[in-house]
Amino acid sequence: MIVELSFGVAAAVLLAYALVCAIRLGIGPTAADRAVALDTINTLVVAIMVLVGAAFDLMIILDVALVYALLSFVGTLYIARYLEEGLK
Amino acid sequence: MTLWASLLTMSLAMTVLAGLLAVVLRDLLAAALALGAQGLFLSLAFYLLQAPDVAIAQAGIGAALTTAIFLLAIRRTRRKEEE
Amino acid sequence: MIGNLPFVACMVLIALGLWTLVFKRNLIKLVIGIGLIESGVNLFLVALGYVRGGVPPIYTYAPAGAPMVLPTPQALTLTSIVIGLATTALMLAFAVVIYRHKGTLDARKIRDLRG
Amino acid sequence: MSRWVALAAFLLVAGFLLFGAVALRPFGDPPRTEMDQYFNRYSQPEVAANNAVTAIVFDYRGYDTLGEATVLFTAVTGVALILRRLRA
Amino acid sequence: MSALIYAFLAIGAVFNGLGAVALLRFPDVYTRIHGATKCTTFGSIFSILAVVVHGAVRGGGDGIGMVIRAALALVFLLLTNPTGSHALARAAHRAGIKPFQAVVDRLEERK
Amino acid sequence: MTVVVRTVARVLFPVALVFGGYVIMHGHLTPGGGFQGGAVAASALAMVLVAFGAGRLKDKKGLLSALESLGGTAFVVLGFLGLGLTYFANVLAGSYGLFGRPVPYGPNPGDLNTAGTLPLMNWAVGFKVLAGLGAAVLLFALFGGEDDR
Amino acid sequence: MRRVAQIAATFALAFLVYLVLTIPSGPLGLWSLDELLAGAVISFLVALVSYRLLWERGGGRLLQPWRWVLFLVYLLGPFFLAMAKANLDVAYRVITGRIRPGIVRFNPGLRTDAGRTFLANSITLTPGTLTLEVDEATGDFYVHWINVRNVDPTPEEVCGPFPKWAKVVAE
Amino acid sequence: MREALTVLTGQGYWSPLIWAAAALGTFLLAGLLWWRGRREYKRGTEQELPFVSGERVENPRVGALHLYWGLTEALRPLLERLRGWHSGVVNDYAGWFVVVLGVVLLLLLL
Amino acid sequence: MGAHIPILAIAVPLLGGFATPLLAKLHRRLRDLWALLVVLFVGACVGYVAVHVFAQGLWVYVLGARSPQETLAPGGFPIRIMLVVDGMSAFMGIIAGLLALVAFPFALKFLPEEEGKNLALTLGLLLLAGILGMAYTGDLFNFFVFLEVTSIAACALIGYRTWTSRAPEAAFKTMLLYSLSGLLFLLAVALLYGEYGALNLAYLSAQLRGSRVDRLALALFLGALAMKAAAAPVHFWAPDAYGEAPAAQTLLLVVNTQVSLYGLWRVLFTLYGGVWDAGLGWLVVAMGLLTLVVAAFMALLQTDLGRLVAYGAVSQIGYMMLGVGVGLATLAGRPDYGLVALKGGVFHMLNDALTVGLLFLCVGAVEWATGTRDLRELGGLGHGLPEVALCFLLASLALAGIPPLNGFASKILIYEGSFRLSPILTAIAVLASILLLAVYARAFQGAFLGPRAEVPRRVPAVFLLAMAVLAVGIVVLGLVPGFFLEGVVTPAAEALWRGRAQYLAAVLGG
Repeated sequence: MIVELSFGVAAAVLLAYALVCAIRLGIGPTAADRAVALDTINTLVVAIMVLVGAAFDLMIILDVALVYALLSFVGTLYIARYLEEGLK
Repeated sequence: MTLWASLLTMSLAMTVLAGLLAVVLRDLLAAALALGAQGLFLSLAFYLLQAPDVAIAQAGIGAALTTAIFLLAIRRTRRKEEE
Repeated sequence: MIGNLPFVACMVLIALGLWTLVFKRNLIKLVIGIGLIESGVNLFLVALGYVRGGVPPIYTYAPAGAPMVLPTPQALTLTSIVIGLATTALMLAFAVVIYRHKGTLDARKIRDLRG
Repeated sequence: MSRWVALAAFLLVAGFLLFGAVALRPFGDPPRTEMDQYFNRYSQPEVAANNAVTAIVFDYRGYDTLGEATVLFTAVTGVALILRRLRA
Repeated sequence: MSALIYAFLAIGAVFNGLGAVALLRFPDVYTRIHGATKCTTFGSIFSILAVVVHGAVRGGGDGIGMVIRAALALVFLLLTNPTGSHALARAAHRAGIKPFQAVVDRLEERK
Repeated sequence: MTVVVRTVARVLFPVALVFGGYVIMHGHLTPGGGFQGGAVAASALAMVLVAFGAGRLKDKKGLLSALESLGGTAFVVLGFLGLGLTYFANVLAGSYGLFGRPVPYGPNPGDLNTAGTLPLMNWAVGFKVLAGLGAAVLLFALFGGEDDR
Repeated sequence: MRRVAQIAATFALAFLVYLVLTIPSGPLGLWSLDELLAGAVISFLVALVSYRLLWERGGGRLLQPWRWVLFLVYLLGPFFLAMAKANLDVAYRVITGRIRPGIVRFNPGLRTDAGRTFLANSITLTPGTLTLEVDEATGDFYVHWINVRNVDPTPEEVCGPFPKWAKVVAE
Repeated sequence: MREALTVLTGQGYWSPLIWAAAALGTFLLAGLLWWRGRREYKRGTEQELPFVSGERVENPRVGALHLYWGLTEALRPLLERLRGWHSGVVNDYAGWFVVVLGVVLLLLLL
Repeated sequence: MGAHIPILAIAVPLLGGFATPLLAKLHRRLRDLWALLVVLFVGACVGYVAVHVFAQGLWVYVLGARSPQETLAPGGFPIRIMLVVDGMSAFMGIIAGLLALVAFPFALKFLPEEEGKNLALTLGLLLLAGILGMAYTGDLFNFFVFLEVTSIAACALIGYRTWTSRAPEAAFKTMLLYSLSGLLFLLAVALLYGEYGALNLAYLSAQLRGSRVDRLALALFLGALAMKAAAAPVHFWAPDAYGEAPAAQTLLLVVNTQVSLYGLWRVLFTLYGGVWDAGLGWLVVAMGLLTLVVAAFMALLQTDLGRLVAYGAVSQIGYMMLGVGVGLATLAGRPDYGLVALKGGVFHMLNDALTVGLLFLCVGAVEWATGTRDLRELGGLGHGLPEVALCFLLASLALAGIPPLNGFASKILIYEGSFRLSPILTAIAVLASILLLAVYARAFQGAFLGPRAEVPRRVPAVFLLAMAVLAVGIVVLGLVPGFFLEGVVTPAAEALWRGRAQYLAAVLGG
């Protein structure tokens, strides 16, 4: 059980890091900075989901992390694509 | 149990925080990004509330498609909010 | 433990969305406000379904004997999420067309229909 | 309408919503769960689906799902209608 | 085996933290991408590896499923993260953000 | 987008589609179902859209809308299937036929061949959501292009 | 004929992914018959939809199995080492704040899309470098280098042995 | 038949047939008058022009907008206030909704 | 098949909507024929349902149950979605079917043949299905889903004329407010679910205790549905939407508004019937009066014919709210005048559908013929379009409550009932009626009287046929009101008035 608990603690630590990244999301002077922060948060959240899944000891809910790992990429691509146009 | 509660509290707090950012940021692109982050943390909150079905739906729809549609719409309009 | 904090968080999200709707002037911002209310309501539904110490209501590989969280709100939330996306898409389509006609997204300038 | 009236009304509504959140039954401890217990108990024998949520979405409340599919279809039709190519 | 898991978790936590700090401390977008992408990818790899090890140790249908899913998540991360940050960096450059105190900018010269 | 993004998208596209198919197919066993899987697959379409430009999928608009209509029609018709009893009755569950194997109560490893009409409905909704969301993103991307008006 | 082969290869990839996803499912080895059938149908549909995209610029060659073995070797060997080094490097720079950034250009001489992608992703994940742009016509790489040691570097200076690996694994 | 034709209102009843008969009578009377005047009406003469205080005006039509000029003028403050409510700004509409919600909440919960 | 009629009335238009784009790919005529067939089928279904319900009482249809005992779980709580058709629902179904039967042939001719026509027909069918779904359902969440179906379909139809700048504007505003109201409705449903763990309307109604959370939910229901039904301080979207939608689709929008009003009645009378509060009735009455007066005065200021008619339509909502609100306010003592007013309010829904529908069709015909709706440019159309002028006159007289027409028959009931409650209400209502008469006289004078004007385009026979159907309805309802009052309106009104116990008994058994 102590292993599961350690997974939970690690997830909590990563979530705190995500909070730090959210600061960059808030202050980031350019939209690109914010996008980078979002990308970082995405990675962190995938890790958190995997860790929490292990902490719950439920294998099936790791599917969510898989979906997220795949789909956050799409979101990032869209952001990059329309950041690049500079918009108006 | 308390660990779970602190995880949930943090993810909820960040959901609200990202929502606040989505409201206050004047740059619409940034606001859309903040909305994406909000959906992401919401998905995490669903995950922690033992709702993996909803979390997958929120991840798929909130992370990729909503962001995509918002960005496509912002591309066709004006990026800065005029005041 | 954490009391009704999740419910409070949902209501704060809803209030944020209402604030956006009342005080923000940009049409896309208004759509974001609707999205916030939407996510607040979804979170509220899912939080209503949580049972302390519960596992997801899926029997495949579920630990035997554990209490399961309530499945109905999750089903409702699924429906609600898709409805929210549909609403958002339609409203953004309107915003795009309005911008095409008027060249602005300021709600105070989009008022041909008044009186 | 004056900004202040709107502000006051908004504060009022927000206060009532928060009050509702606090006055609601405690989190994690639903008082009335007959319907959900039924679903959790009988979705396997009746519907033969391990996932109770899917059993609800497509069987017990399949009609809602029909409505939801209709909403999506309607919205996509609406988007196609709004963003259609216009007459010359 | 649990020592290995703890070590992996600790490494993951440290590097993810570095990534977060880098995101805050570095002066411009490109350096932030450097810090954030590399460190969080590396850290997440270790965090997920811990889960993989845990699943392998645990065994049974659940354990194998956990290993498979965590490993797949790892593969997706390795595939998508550098691509995503590459796309973001390129977009930032195209959007006209100058690198901070750059000694040379060949890409700008190309245009 | 650059060659890097495009190549990764090329590889990820079938993977994401298969993953969406997996999520739809296992809707009655693991988290997921028609909506989630459809959303994943639609995101795969959106990825192709953004990596290769909207022009790549331009001629697929009619196909997507037809697919969406078909999915919706299939869903309604599957509802009619139960009309001997009531609308939406799950007549296939427990019949030992297609998807008809009964399931005992309690945790079990799960078997694809269960749940009656549910997998079929999952597929109908999955195609519908895939086509619908894909069409919505595509319409947004195509609107206001040089070919408009 | 060529098309059939392409579809078959795509089908193999898709089916592999599906099989991996459904590993602990039943009596037939690791899988049950239902899973195999459903996976075959899904993979076939996916292959029909996506083979053209996958093979369009020779990307399908990535499906050859020996490349995968090489890729694994690469991943666990040089790449992992470089990545660890990269992270220590970034840690150092985060703490000290000592950076000398710049965008440099070099040409590793890779010709295929796959090879370029491979190299670009490797570069992005390893010491102090970040791919900004790949010129499709010339094969030039534009790389943001956090610690510029040479304004006009050779490929080895920037990314060590990676181009060679890229040639072996992906071309 | 009688039930079908009447509306019982609790206090009394109302039968549209009587009204219909009365209306028919009125129409007949009006038709009679119209028909009497018709004989003296000649096309293409001065009779076709409307009578505007004996003046000859170019466009003799009274615009529909000015039909109740006096009334609208008298009620101007009220009408201006009403028009101001329909400002066309969607935020105001949402704000009205919030106001209504607040009032209803106050009435119901206090 | 007879047992499945209520669900077929909803499922068939859905199927029609899904299949219409496919059929349109095959052939244009086939699509038109298909749409007409679906609408005819729906009309037959709602007629059958109404006859059945009026003769034999409530009709409960459980979806997805494999055997009758699966209807209710052992504890006596309903687990599946059910359709519960009582008199009021059947009445709403009749209105929807009637207007759809008129609107679709009109729309087939009215909408220009272009890319958007397929989609508009699809949306029309889906809107019809959503309206019937709202009217027939006995489940709160299901009500929400169909509320959203109608919201989205209605707004997409409002935005049909994307080549003008006004239509997307109206559609955006409407959509924003609709989705806000939908979300708050969902919040209220969630609150009730959190308290009682159920979604079935009858079960919740039996369980409600009137706690503070219940009242919060009630307030949210009231606000959300009042918004969707265009009651006074939140009616702002309605004139925009009615004015800008294509005329044929406006008919469906009118039904959409009415069915939201029906939802409000359902919530107030059935769901909260056990814990209700007389003040609530007064609140509804106050909103109704405000709607009446504000809309009538605003109509006085309009220069756009469509918008003017739209404000007139909004003011009719006030009459319905007044009538039913008086009934609600007197529900406790159950004096008979409360029922009279309630009957009047319910009857007025039917009359409003006919008359406002006819007015919008007239506006559509005028726009078709001349290409404009601006009263400053119109005039003298009575010479070229005598039939349209006659219909407009008839409808506006009926709407203003001139005696031998149907508007008066319902208004006198409302007047009688409200007079016994408080004469001031009646006085205000009569004044508003007079104001409306003045407004419509002005509109008639502006558009149809005056020197002969050129009519560039002939009005097709289908238009005239559709208008004639509604006009005949107006006259017949005016001349033999008692027939409809006894046959159709009284069962509907009594379903609200005393029907709660029967409703609960029919669903929950015993």
